[in-house]
Amino acid sequence: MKYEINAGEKALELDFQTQDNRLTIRTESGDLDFEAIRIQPGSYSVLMNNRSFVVGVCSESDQRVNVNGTPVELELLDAVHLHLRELGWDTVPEVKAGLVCAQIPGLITKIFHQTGDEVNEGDPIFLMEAMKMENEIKAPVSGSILKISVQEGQTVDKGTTVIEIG
Amino acid sequence: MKYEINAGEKALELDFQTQDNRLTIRTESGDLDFEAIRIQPGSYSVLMNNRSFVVGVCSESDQRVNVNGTPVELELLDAVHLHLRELGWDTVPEVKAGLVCAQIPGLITKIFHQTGDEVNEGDPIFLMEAMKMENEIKAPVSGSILKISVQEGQTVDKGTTVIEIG
Amino acid sequence: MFKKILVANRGEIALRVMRTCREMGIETVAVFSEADRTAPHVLFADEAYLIGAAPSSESYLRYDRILEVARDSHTDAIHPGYGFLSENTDFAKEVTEAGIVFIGPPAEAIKTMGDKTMARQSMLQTEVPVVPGTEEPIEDVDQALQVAIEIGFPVLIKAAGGGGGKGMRIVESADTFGDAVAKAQRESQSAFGDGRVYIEKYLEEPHHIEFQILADQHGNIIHLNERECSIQRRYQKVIEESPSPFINAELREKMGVAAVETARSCDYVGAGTVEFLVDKHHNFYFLEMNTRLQVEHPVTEMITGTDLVAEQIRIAAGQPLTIEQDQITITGHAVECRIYAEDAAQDFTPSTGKISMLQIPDGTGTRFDGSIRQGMEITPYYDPLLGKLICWATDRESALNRSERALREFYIGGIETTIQFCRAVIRHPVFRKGPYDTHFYANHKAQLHEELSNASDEVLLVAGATLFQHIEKLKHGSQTEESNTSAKSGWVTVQQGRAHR
Amino acid sequence: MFKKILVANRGEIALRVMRTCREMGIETVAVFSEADRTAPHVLFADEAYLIGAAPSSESYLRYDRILEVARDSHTDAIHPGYGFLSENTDFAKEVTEAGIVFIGPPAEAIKTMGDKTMARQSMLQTEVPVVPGTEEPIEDVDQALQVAIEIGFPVLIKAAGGGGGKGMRIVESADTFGDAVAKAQRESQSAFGDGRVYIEKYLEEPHHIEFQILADQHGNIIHLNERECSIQRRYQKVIEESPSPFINAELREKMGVAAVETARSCDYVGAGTVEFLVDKHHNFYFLEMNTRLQVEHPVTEMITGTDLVAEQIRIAAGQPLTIEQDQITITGHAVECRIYAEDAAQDFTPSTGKISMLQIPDGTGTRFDGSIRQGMEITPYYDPLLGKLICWATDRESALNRSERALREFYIGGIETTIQFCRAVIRHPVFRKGPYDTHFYANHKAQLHEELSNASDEVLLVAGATLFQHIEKLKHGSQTEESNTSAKSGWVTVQQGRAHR
Repeated sequence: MKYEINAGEKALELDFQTQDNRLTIRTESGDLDFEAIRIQPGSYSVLMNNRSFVVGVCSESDQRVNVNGTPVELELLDAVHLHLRELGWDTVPEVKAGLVCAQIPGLITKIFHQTGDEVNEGDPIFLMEAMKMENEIKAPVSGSILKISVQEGQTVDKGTTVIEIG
Repeated sequence: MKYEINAGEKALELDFQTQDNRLTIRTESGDLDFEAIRIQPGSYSVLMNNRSFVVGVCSESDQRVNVNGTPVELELLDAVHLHLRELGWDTVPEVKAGLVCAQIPGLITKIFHQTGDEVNEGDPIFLMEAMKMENEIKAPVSGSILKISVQEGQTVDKGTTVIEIG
Repeated sequence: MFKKILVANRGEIALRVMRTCREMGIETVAVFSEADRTAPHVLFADEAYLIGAAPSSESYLRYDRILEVARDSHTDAIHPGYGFLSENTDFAKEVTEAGIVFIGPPAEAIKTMGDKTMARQSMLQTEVPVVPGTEEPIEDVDQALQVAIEIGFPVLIKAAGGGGGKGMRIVESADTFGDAVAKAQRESQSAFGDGRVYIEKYLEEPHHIEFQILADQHGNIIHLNERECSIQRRYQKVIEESPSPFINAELREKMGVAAVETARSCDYVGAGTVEFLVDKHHNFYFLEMNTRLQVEHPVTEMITGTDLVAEQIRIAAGQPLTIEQDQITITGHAVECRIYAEDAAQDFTPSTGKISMLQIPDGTGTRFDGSIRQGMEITPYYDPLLGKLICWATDRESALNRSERALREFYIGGIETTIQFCRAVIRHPVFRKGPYDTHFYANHKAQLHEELSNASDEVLLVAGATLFQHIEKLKHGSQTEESNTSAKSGWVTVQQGRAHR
Repeated sequence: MFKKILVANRGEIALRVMRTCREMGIETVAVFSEADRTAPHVLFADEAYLIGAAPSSESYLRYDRILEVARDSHTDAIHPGYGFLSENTDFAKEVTEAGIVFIGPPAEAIKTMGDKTMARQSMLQTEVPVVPGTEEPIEDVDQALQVAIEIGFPVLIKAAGGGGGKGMRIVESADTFGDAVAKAQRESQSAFGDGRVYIEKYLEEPHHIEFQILADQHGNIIHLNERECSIQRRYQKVIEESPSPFINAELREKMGVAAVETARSCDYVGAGTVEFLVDKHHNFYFLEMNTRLQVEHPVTEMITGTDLVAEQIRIAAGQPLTIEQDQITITGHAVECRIYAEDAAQDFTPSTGKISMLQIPDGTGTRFDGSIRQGMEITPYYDPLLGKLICWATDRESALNRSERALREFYIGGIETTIQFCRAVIRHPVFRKGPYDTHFYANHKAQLHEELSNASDEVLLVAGATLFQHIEKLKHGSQTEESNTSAKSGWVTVQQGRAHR
């Protein structure tokens, strides 16, 4: 199975060959023996050509993997996606860049804008308190505030959409 | 619910009163507030009248509990058993004292007797190797060897009956 | 000696204090919020009492409830840890009035040192230097220039009306002074509606260096050398070490004397920390005094072989210090890395969740003061400090190598932590070299974060392939568990012979 | 210096060695059996190679396979740990012949010291005392009496043909000697069909005390003081400490010189241990020399501030010792408790199973050299040592208090361990007092085991009620998980203000 690994500006093409519990990774520079054994939910002991790694897979995101403690952001594209991309289609779901969500549960203490306000990328848009710290959340994109879904003083769970910029 | 805790020569009578997740233990010397919260399968954080304990419950035996690291052997008898005992009946399942099982997986290296041999309590009956150690297993009771279920050189799993003395 | 101590805190410091109590044969009482029912300090303590809901304002800051627990449990003394109520004068007073010993300084010393302005005023009465500057804001430029000349250039012009760098100017010489003041005043006026400015000596390449002191009830005061705390991010310390790679024996001696004098000036009793700023010319200035145990106290313990909590308890029990100043030596070198539940890649956003796997480093010279376990939930209610990794070795280089090894071995699955960020700092050539200052993080931020996000092809392949297998296995519902099947079958023989050792 | 080291071992010692390698910037290669695919040493190493099936005869003892891995991985040096191949002359030779450095003494030294009789013969050529006795078995009573008088009473008569206490007699004086020999001969004859007996000096209240030595390739040999190892069960050490509570500075000096002389007599290179027996009159006798790292080496590291594995590696790389004899001091006191997967209540039967929960002690002066993690399976294939808890403090009493605290805090769920047994020993008044001998366990066995099985009413109630709830919950299929519900709802407010520290 052909895949592509994308991370920042890097892109690696490879071919996964599975047999029993073992995996062979075919790359431009040669084949690699690969074995991942689960040691806890989301944690694997990996041997790749006898090199040893402990790898953590985040349950909530397919794009963040932790290798020997270091977080790695990557995108794993399979043949179907690669083919579509070759055809000029790209089925990677487009993330709505203007959706600002709470990264952790917390208390919204201050919202600096009202619906219709124009904001620039990097402008503070609201304050949130969690773990004894006040966190200033900045606008990820420039645009106008389309919707404010919470009120000051409201507590929100992780993932709650707070503001939409469009 | 009336219960009795037996441990060695000690016996404690008590009454468990459950309400929601809390338990009240009624003893001769007064009531005790009790709460056990599971922190891992088989491990509990216990608060009894605000005294804190970490308690491990063995999955394979109902009669061995570990309190703050110390193993405690006990028997917990409920009202039915207590009543039957008062009537002179005792429904506690009688353990076949002459059944000698492998306590851990290992290799049977030597069996000292044959079916029909008479042995005294404490006589070595077979040798078993596990964890680089040779373990001499002694007869738990006196009697004659009724049955030998394994052969020398055989590897056995935990719990396998090796010899029966009757 | 006390029979029972209540620790009015949670997390790693509660556990830290209780460990020493138990070693001293003293019973321990924990208090906990609803979010902490199965927290490590509750599991460790001899007794544990629920004091309220998760928010600390409803639990760990409720000293009425804590005092009630202290009375109910017949506690002799209360240790406040750091944070929460540790520098609360009212709490210290109420504890004492309830006939319970407060393990900390007298309320009066907390009060004097708790207020920065009051502390500065108080220090001006002593020989201990404070950062030179104007006591009152000034508006007249000529008057300001006189002050600047007295202080010596470079000076810092600071807005009286607000902060955040607005209205702030560094002035190198008298030539440009008038112009700079005018600009600063205009900027202040427009930003805060207040044109007044202060003048303060500008410290070049400042180091944050603090001294640990111990004072008993009999007038004995000693210091236990310094801790170098210049690696900071948003005024939050990240890595501390002792001895400081910047100061020499002569300066250590002078600063130690100043630290002891500071403690004496406020009739201090207990363990405390005197913080100084030291400029590149080795001038040092009093910054503030912390009237409690410090997060980074273990580095001092490691190089002096002391147990500072035990000393605190003995002092509170009225015992004289068992060590004299000339018995305090420096053996080897110790480095502390603070491990926070924060995502360094996302501007250190706090990270919550369940610790799915945990491997804490250990071995020669490796100590972890923490309060976490596998399967535990990290909640958003409290400070995100998970614990501190402290490594000791005979010299600085070995201690840094050991820290790097330990950080590499440290694995916390399920949440994001600052382990790798600490590792990037420890590996940084400027940090390795030694005499870094408080601008270290600001100066090398980009480089540190690049190191964090820079994955090799090998690491990317491992990441991608593991992700592939993870998704494949989730799809087919067949998770390959640890291969312990061989433990259950395939038995052939067991190695003979007596264990060799 | 080496670039890559292969550790031909598993468990805690493999991890211990690799930690130092990484601190020295040396890459690590692990070898593992089928049972150890996810063992901690495999997870820690930079590279890991499968060498065979679970039984060590098919993996960890297969030095052909290990050498193959060493060649394939371009390893510079092999560290054998202890046990397995560490004292195998052939292995040491083959490694060297393959052009790889064996981190250990020359094969010749292993050979000399590996054979007890040869070692004794060799030591008779030196000034180092060995236990006086006859070299050959004797049958003539008068001749035997002469020897006994020369040795000095009490003497021990031992059967030449067998062991187990049969044919053994302690004789206090010449009066009863003839009678005792006759009885011993008759007993030996009937037990082993061999009436010959040896005579050896009977050591009263013997102490097992060993000295750590280091010898470089340039003829420098030093010792790093003693370890007291008299707490044994079936010749297996249970608890070790340094310094010994039994010997004084003068005896330490004398024994240290003898230890160095022993090492010199066999042209020793590397780290080694010279074991002595010391009787109650402070007479000491050479017992044997272990030509490798010892399980209990950490107590020496803790009191001397050294890293013995780093010293081993530097020596093997040809570097001269960095420390001289007069730089070796004793700082504080260290105690090691061996934690085995054994059920003390059932005559120390090995215990296997899955570690369902794990809480490893930590904090000031607390080190755990282990190789376990939560969720890991303990298999029956290897030595049941899970790890060693080493506690350091400024004095013996504090070190014992710290050990007791750490053992109390140590929790391993799912298998039986010797944690509580060690705690019973540490609490025992005779051990606490100090100069115990090798008979300690035999003399106090009943008391130790009674302490282990003696539960208070409170503990019984807790045990019974937890069991009750456990069974109830299993019945109703509703396990109350950790109450982290509050983390997901009930949010009200979060404590304000900047973190205080």
